[in-house]
Order: sequence, then C-alpha cells, then structure tokens
Amino acid sequence: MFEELDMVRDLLDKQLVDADGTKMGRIDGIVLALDGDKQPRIDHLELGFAVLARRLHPRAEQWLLALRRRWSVRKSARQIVPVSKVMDITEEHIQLDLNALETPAFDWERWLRDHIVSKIPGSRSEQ
Amino acid sequence: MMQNIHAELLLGRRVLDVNNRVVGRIRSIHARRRGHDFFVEEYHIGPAAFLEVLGISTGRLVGLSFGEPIRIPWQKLDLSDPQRPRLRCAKEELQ
Amino acid sequence: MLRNGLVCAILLIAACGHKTPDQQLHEAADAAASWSATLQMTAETWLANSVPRLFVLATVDAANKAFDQTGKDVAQSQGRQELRAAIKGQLDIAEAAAGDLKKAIENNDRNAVAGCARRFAAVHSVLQQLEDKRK
Amino acid sequence: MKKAMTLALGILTAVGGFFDIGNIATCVQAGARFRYQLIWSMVLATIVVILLIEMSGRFACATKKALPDAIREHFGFGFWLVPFLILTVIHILVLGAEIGGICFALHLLTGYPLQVFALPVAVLLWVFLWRATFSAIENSTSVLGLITLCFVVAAIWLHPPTHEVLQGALPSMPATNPENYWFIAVSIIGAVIAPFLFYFYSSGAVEDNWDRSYIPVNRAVAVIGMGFGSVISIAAIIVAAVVLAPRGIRVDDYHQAALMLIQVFPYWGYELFAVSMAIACVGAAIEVALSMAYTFAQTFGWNWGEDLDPAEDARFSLVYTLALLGASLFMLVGVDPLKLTLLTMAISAAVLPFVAIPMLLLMNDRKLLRDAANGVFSNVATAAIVVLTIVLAVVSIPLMVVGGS
Repeated sequence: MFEELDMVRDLLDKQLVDADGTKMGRIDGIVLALDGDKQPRIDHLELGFAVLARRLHPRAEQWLLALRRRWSVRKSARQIVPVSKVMDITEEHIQLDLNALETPAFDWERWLRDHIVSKIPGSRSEQ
Repeated sequence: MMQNIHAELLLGRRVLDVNNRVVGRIRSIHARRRGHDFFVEEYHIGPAAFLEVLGISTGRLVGLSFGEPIRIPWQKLDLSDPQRPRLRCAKEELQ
Repeated sequence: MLRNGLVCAILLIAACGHKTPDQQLHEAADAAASWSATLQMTAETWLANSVPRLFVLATVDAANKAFDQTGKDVAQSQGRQELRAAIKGQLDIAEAAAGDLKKAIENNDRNAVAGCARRFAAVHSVLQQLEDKRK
Repeated sequence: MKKAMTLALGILTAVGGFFDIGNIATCVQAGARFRYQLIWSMVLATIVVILLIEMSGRFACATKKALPDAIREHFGFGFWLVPFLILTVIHILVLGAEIGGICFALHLLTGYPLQVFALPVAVLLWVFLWRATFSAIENSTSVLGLITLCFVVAAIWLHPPTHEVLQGALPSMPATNPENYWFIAVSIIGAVIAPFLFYFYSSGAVEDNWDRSYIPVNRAVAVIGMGFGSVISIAAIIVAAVVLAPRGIRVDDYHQAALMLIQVFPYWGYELFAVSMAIACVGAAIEVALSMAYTFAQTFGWNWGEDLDPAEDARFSLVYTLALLGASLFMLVGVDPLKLTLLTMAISAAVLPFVAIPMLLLMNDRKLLRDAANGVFSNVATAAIVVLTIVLAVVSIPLMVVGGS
C-alpha cells in the first residue's frame, strides 16, 4: 500500500478490481474535499461515462446526460466509491472492498448479458 | 465552508501568482495516506512535473533537462475557484 | 506548423504528379495491355486445365469492366489524335476477343480459346510498342 | 519445456498476424509493377515492426499490462480518446479488407460472386471467437498459416536473379511513374506495421501470463516471427516479379494475382493461392477482431479475455461481434476488395505516429519498467521510428490521391 502517492500516476485512470479480482472499470474522477483552510483530502472516487465526458468538455457531459434521460441502463450517471473502500493500491490495479456485481459499474454488463449474450447459444461453456 | 472539487479537472489548469504572473500548469497532485484518508500534500507544476508523471527522468530521454517540477504546498494554492487556481504568494517565494 | 507542412506536402506531390494528357493516354494503354495479357494468360492456363471455367468467366467480366473504363478515359482525353485512335482500335479488338473467349469457354471450344489467346497476345504487343515509343 | 512451446506458438502467431491481405495486395502489386525494386520497403518495415513488437511484448512482460491499458493509464483518457477513435475506424477497415480477402478466396474456389460469402464468413469467424479459447485460436490459425510457405517454395523454385533481388533490398529511384512507386512503398509499410499487431501481441502476452522471465522468449518471437512473415512477403514479391511482371500484368484486380502460382504448381497453383489467401486472412481477421475487443475492454476497464465465456465478459464479446458484422458490410455492398485493402493500408500508414510516439514514452518509464526500460540503442531506434512514422503520416494521404491507381 503506497504511503505517498502521485494521484495522477497512481490513481487516475487506473484499473479497478473488486474484492475477488473482477475488473470493474477505471477511476474516471477523483473528488477532493476542501474545508476552509484545512488540508484537502480525497473524499471519493467517481466512475462512469458522464465523468469521462466532463473531462473532455462540459458540453459533452450535458449531451451525454440528455442521452441518458431518454434511454439508459445505468441507474446513476456517476458511481461514487468512498475512498475508505480502497483496500490496496498496486502498480497493476486498485482493489476495492466491494462486490462488483452489485455495483452500478456492472449495470451494463448485467443488462447486455441477460438481454443479449445469454440468449445466444454457447455463451456459457457447459461446466 | 465545505467544497468538493474534481481533481482531474484541475489538471492542465494554469496557475497564476498574486502578481498575475503564470507559474505553470498543474500536472500532478501528491497525497499522503493517514489511516483511511489521503491528504493532499503538494501540487506539481510545469513540464518537468509532466515527465515525472510519465516516470521519465528528464535527462535521459532527449538530453534536454526540464529541471525540477515546481512544487506548491497545499496551503499556498487557493482553489476557491477551481477554474482559476491562484498562488497565495509570489512565484519567487516558492523555490 | 503541422498544417502548413501538410499543405506543402500535398502541393509538392500533386505538382510532380500532374500528368499531361499524353501521359494519361499511355497509362490507359498500359491498363488495357495489362488486362489483355491477363486474358491471354487466363486462356492459356484454362487450356492447360489449371484454372476452372468459372474463374475465366469472372476474369473476362472484370477485364470488360476495365476495358470500358479505359474506353471512356481515351474518349475524354485531349491527347494526340492518332495515339487515341491506335489505343481505341486495340481496345475494340480486345473487347471482341473477350466476348469470343466467353462464348468459347461456355462451348468448351478449345481451338477458339487458343485463337483468342493469340489475339490478346497481338493486342498486348501492339500496345507494348506504343508504350516503348514513349520512353 | 513450457517456454519452448510458447516460443513456437509465439512465432506462429506472429506469422499469422504478419502475412495478411495487406501484405498479399501490396507485395503482389510491388512485384508485378516494379519487380524487385520495392523489396527495401519490406525490409525497412520488418526492422521497424520487429523493434515495436519486441518493445510491446517486453512492456507486457514487465508490467502485465497490454498497450491500450497502459496508454490510457499513462497519458490519461483525454489523450487516448483521439487515437482510440481513429484506430477503431482503421480496425474496422482492416477487418473489412480481411473479410474481403476471405470472400474473394471463396469466390475463386467456388465461382460464386463475392457478396454471397460476406455474412457467412463473418458468422464463421464469430463462432470461432465465441466458442474457442485464446490458445485454441492461437494454435489453429498459426498451424494453418504454414500453408503460406507455398510462396517461399515458389520463389525458390523460380530461382530469381539473386543479384537483382539483393539490389532491390537497397532503396532506389523508380524509372517510371514514381507516384505509384512511392504509394506502394508506403502501403507496404502501412500493411506491415499494422496497429492491431501491437495491441493483439501485448494482450496475448498478458493472456498467456508472460512475466519478466519471458523477455528473452519475447525477443526471439519478435525477431523470428516477424522475420519469418517478412520472408513470405518477399517471396510473394519475387513470384509476382518473375511470373506477372514479364507478361505486363499490373494487378489492378485480385483475379490477376490468382494466376501467380500456376507457373510453379500447374495443377494446384490456383487452389493453393486461394487457400493461402483465405487462411492468411482468417488468421489476421481473428487477430484484428480480438485486438478491437481488447482495446475497448482495456480502455474502459471491463473484464476481458478470450478464455472467459462470453457470458462472463459480455461487453468484450459484443465488441468483436459488432465489429465483424460492421466490417462484413463492405463486401455486402460490393466494395472492391483490392481497392479497399490499398486504401486501408495507406490510411493505416498515416496514423502510425499514434502508435510510435506513445511507445517511445512508455518504454522510458523507468519507475515502472526498471531494467526492462529502453536502453540507449532502442531509444535512438524508436526516436528514428517516430520520425519515420511522422514522414509517412504526412506523405501517405497525398500519395494515395496522386499515385493510388
């Protein structure tokens, strides 16, 4: 676990995995909490296309949110992960004390799997 | 008062000092872990900081040296307006 | 900086790429020569039972498309009159031979196919001489 | 023993991915129109691809990360998005050209028109990806790929004038129509240094769990695999130069290329060319489709891996499914496969800086790579490659306009 870390190099855009190693997206955003003149600290991490769009251009985010209102699979545009959930930070990925399947990060994966993939033969090898 | 700002949106923003002179662009933010929290220690500015994020020691790659990244301790950076970060002192006082 | 680098690159390439009408005519002749050589080889390999019937027919269709295109290029070009006439003449012979080859293949008439091969060879050599005169 | 097996498979995969429709089209045209004079551009492209493949493999061994994964993490989403979108378009075009190659080969074998095979081929490739594991794919396409050796046998059989062949290995100015000469030279380089190669190869290294102990294996695979693929391509140039050039056949259409092996193999030459073309394109099409799925999954952090069932990585599997369907449309609407291939190779040559520049920076991350980082030699070589790719990027599109007949 890093004591001292470079938030851009070691956190931002880094691969996230859950408690048992399932990949669950990347850190798309990091939110700092500023309280008057106290030392700023990392409040939570954010995942989601809306967060990515915001990084490109504010209008990109508006356009994406408008799209989401008409048709979306994910309940929330941004998934919030409290920084306390961070179990381990390595060069390869960042491990969270979560179960990916329950988080919004997997909404798309579940929706596509249940509505499209599992309807196609051979999508699950016969264990 | 409590304020939340997006660190990733700070990247690339130009920092001006009290005399409105350009210090450089924010390239990275260094934090230190204490318990479950990560506290921001300093903001790294300038091209050397960009190479530092890429893990490239400046001398080796092209023979040019970009010198050391400019480090701004957290107390010295005013983020009340995240679009326009401002240094709370003059540029020279940093080194 | 990159933008005007690109612009001058395009101008440079386009400049040396500018073809005079005669050059375009020779290129048309080259295409026609290439396709008649192709049909000659295709006919010969068919006679040697090295290629299936359907392949020869498909190649003839592809060649006809190319001959038509070359015909249009020659008709539109402002190149020298006698050069255009010479190429057009050979094109007509090649297209006729292609039609005969198709019929010969369908009737499995080996002598006719051999005849077509010879006519393609002739067209090719005439167009080749036009090409050599240019150099 | 496991390393020896890996070495063999690695080499075969490299051959499978290297020799594809792009090589067939550009090499046969080069041989038919300029005989041996363009062999130098294949030699140059091979040296560059060996270096870049070795580096992408070394990076994957040292960090367990494939290229798309590393580029997004290193340079951030903003920088990566533009190359990502451009490379997605290129991959669709290349996949369309590969499918075109398979369709044309089936057209040669059966006589039925091209369009008939577009969807069946896409479905066949999809079934293969949907059911097979990574190693099954790697082994089968590679072993089948050996059939392309027939070009080498033909080239040797025709025993070309070695003096002229060696002379061709050095750059020289063309006698006639220089724009077409330089256009084919650029297309050859674009065909060899295909972006999907590096994304597929580095992802494959992660799929096969290569670690730092595999760095020597990686170097051998890069040199022998790419070198081997290059020998087959040069053989194709030679056969076209000996068989087609003297007859004045310029290869504006794949039908003309189909004749090139008949002189050496009178009975089987026609079928051999068709089967080699089909298998080379199947191997490459699978690698391109997988490379797209890897790139999407690693960019957005999804679960990925050919060894997982489609149900376990739905988004990864759907990327290659949609890619295959989309790419098959080119043939469905009747695009000429040879023209699509040449257009794709020229555009592919134009985007190489997006591959070379990140590679130069990634391989100098000493904190991450430590001793696996680039030494002075590979840095100088990579810097030279970056300059070459920028030159290619500037000239490829204008050349396509002027010389792309």
